Amino acid sequence: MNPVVNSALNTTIDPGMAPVATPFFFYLLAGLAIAGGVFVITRRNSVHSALALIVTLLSVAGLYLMLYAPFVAATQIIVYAGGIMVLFLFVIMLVNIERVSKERRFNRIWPAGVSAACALMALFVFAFVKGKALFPDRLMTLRESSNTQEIATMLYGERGKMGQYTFGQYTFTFEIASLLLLVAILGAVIMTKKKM
Amino acid sequence: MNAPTNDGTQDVSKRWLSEKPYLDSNELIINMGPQHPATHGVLRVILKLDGERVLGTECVIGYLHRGVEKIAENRTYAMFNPYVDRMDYVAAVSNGLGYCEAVEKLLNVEAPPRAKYIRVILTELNRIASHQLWLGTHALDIGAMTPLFYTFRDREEILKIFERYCGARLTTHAFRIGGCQYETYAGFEKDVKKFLTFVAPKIDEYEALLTTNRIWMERTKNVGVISAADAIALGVTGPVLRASGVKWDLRKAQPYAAYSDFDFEIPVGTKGDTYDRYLVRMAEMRQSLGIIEQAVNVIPEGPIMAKVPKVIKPPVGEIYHSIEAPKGELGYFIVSDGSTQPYRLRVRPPSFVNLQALDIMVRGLLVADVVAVIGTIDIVLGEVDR
Amino acid sequence: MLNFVMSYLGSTVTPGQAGNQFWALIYVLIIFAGVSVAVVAMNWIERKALAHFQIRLGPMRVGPHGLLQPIADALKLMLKEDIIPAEADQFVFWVAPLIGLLAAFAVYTVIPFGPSQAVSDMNIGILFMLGVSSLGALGIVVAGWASNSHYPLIGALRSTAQMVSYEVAMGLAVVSAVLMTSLNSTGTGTLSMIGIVQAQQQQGIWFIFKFFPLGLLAFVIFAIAMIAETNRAPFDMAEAESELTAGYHTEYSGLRWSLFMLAEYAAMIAVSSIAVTLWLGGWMRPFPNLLQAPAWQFTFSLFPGLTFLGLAAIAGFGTARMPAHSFFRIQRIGLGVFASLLGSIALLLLLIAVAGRSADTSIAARFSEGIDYVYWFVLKVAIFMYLFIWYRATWPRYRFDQLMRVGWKVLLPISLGVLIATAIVGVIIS
Amino acid sequence: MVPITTFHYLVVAAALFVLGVIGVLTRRNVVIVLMSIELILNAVNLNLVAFSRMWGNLNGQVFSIFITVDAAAEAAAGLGILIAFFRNKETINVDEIDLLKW
Repeated sequence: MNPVVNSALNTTIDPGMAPVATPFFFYLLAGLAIAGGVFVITRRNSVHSALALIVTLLSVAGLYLMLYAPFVAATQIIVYAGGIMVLFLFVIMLVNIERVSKERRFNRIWPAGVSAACALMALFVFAFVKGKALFPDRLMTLRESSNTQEIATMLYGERGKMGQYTFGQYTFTFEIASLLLLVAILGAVIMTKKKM
Repeated sequence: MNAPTNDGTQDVSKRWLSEKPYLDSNELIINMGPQHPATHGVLRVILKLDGERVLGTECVIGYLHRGVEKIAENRTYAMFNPYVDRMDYVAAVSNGLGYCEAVEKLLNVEAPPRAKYIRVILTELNRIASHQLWLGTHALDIGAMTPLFYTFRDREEILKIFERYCGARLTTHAFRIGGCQYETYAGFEKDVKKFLTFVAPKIDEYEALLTTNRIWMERTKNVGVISAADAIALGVTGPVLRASGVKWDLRKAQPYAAYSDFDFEIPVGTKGDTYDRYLVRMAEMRQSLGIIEQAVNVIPEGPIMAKVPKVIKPPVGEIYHSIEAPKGELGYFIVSDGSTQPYRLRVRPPSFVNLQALDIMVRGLLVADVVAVIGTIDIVLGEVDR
Repeated sequence: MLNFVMSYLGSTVTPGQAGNQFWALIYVLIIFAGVSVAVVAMNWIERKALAHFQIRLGPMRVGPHGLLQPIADALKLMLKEDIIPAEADQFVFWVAPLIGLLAAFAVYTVIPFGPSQAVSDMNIGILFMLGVSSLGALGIVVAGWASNSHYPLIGALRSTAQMVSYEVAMGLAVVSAVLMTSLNSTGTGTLSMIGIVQAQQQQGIWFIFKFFPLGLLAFVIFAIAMIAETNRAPFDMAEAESELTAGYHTEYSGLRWSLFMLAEYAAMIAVSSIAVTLWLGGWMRPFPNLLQAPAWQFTFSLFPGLTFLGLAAIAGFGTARMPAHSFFRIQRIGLGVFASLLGSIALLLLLIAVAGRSADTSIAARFSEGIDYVYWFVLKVAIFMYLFIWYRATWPRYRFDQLMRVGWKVLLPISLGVLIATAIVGVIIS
Repeated sequence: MVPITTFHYLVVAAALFVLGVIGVLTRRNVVIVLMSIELILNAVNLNLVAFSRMWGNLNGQVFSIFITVDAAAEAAAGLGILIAFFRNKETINVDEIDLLKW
């Protein structure tokens, strides 16, 4: 399904008072997300890293709002921050053994891990530098407007499009996703059940 | 899955071993310590838990032991009378009745009919007061705050009558060996009648609040079940026994004081769970009202004190006399060696015996139910520890 | 700058939508001040009403009829020593109440007190509300963990499990209400809260009465889940005194503990205002479509003034009944001042209502219309608050496994059934 | 300040992705490893939404929701295994989990 370029995108929209995705907010949220990510990896106490992950999730949700994806942002808050993180905190508390926090955090071969990650980073940089030419310039700059509602409809057509997509074209994927969830629930229950 | 179906008496040594929990989950031994809002006094219950389920309990008592029985051995019979009120301080009047009747039996003296009627009226009033206090605290343990205030407001009326009659509200010391100490004050019958009309609708209020309350039923139905066989095996008496279906009430089985003159039924439960005990006690309150009503109209005239020598020296011998206290069968076993002081005085308190049933009732329940079951057995630690 | 401020005055759109940060900030301040006052009032009303349920008087000593009791409590909590348990997580211990507060107060940015009286009208209003209320569970888990002692941890795990399981039933009930909004001509429903109330106005029926049994059923499910969500009344397993001391906030004391209480009350108000918006037609006065005649319009606009007049009369009667003894002199003055304050508010409201009626386009008309919206909304929320207290007085407490059983085996299937039934009926009718 | 372009979002997503990979490779605590995987999936989501915004259609956003669903399922299953394992072996260190059947 080739991506149809939305012709309306090219018309300049009067930016109105203060566009939503001001650079200041973007850098703030991006910085929070990355800082949270770093804390998740480095913290000794797993509850601290869980809280850092929550900070990352909420700031990424903020980024989604800047990308005019309110539905995804709300799902992220509900499913990720509200659901999965509660699950993580539950398990951290149930598996609360003091010994873990005393032990070494990083395994002995951590230099190998870090070097692999650096190689990956180099790959990304290479891809970005080389690939920059592929994207037409006009697509890269994102039109901004103060009224999220107005630009969202401009971008994705009138309201309710989200529903048509999820249940229209992607019905099959939707069924598989529900099947996946069912399997996950069954697996989790069977593994954690104490007495049969 | 509640109480395990054991055959009659239980061999204590095998009790802990038989409970091999699946997959060595770390059992938790926690103390429901002496200072716990729901243990009605200083009772320590050691709970053996598997997660939330109770595997077994061990009651540690004695925090309130004052050695009342030893003190009795160097007190004269009349001097010991006030001690008796301090045992089950919630139902002090029936303690006094039990003790005085036991000594009268020893002296084979008969209290005059007027004294008997006054004794019956005061004991039944005390039964209602004791049940009201039980209902208030029991409901509070399960979470319902309001019944506590309703029951205490109505209990206040009874305590007023006691105060006018014998000067004390709780530890009344109202009876003497051989009869009653005080003649009934001028408006006694009027007060009691006024109380009867006052409290009857109030009991309906308690019932309205709790009996058909879905959450109350959910918290009490099939909780702390004890079968009739277990109850008899453990010697449990009183409302706990009657709720398991055994129709045994000393006021009917071995009538004492003037109970044979009145007709009243014995409320009996079927399943022996907390809800049945609740129903039995509520019905008992209504029966007590009936008894008082019959008694208050026909109090016979005449003396209130039998001819009893100034210094009581009962003949050598021993007797056992028991009455139906609000919690169960309260018995006095007195051995007299002819002197003015009893050689040995043994009290059979109902709460102490009923407490044994806690372990059977609570096996397999959750921690929240332990609180409800302690409430439903209605124990008073003063009586358990003596 | 000035025209930036004035330009918004005429518009009939929420400040968030109009992109006017200045007025959005003012709306936020007004709403948060209002909620704090409501929490203080709720504290007093809860203690007094609970007391009168239990045939006692409640606080009478601090101020006339205990009116200054909440302030005294707040002061006491501020002065109390703020104990942090030994080797507890300092940072996590400090963050936990804040997460709880964030979750409780963030919902208010979405709640519509009137067509244009809301901080911002997100087009994912309800979804945002569900998301933020699920954050509340995080605050409690972390609080239980940070207190570093056995019982608060169990209390925290229990209340979180309870909140998470009732959130599912709550979500489904909300979905069935949102489904009803899509039965208008265009066929596309809306998630925005203002849109939902306008849909109710358009369809001329509160959603609680729509497709008769279904709307009511969904409402009842939401009402039950709402109580469990805020750990109140029959579901207050966390603070079951008889077993686990005081649940997750045992180790907290002083101001930190009062933050939890503030969060709990704010969550109660938030959740009941969502119920009002979804099922009881938010800011709409009763029978907006039937009784259109200006005479009716006027009578309904008098209601706010009359209620305050009633309150003033009660307070006045209270002062009159106060015994003449010199000890009561200060209390009598205090109550008199309070009564006169209420009376003046009542007069002001009546004046605005009358002025509003005469000149239609004048500021007074818009102002009195605004007051009506907020009044009816707050009245409905107040009724819910009273229900919370009523439940606390009468119901005993559910045991934890019964509580989970009701959540999963009773509420969830019924809410699923209601959702499917609403969909089917909706398809058949439209 | 140069206006925000999709490129900025890609860089942020890449950074999160790398952090996740470091977390997975170096940390010994299984819970942290699972969290790093969540980080990686989040980075992927951010990329998808950024491109969906750039191309102006909803495919990216819809797909990111499916990824969130998958992340939830993965977290549930992963933590299930963790608890089952912890109950037997009393340890949650990645190095010591080297048996296929315990």
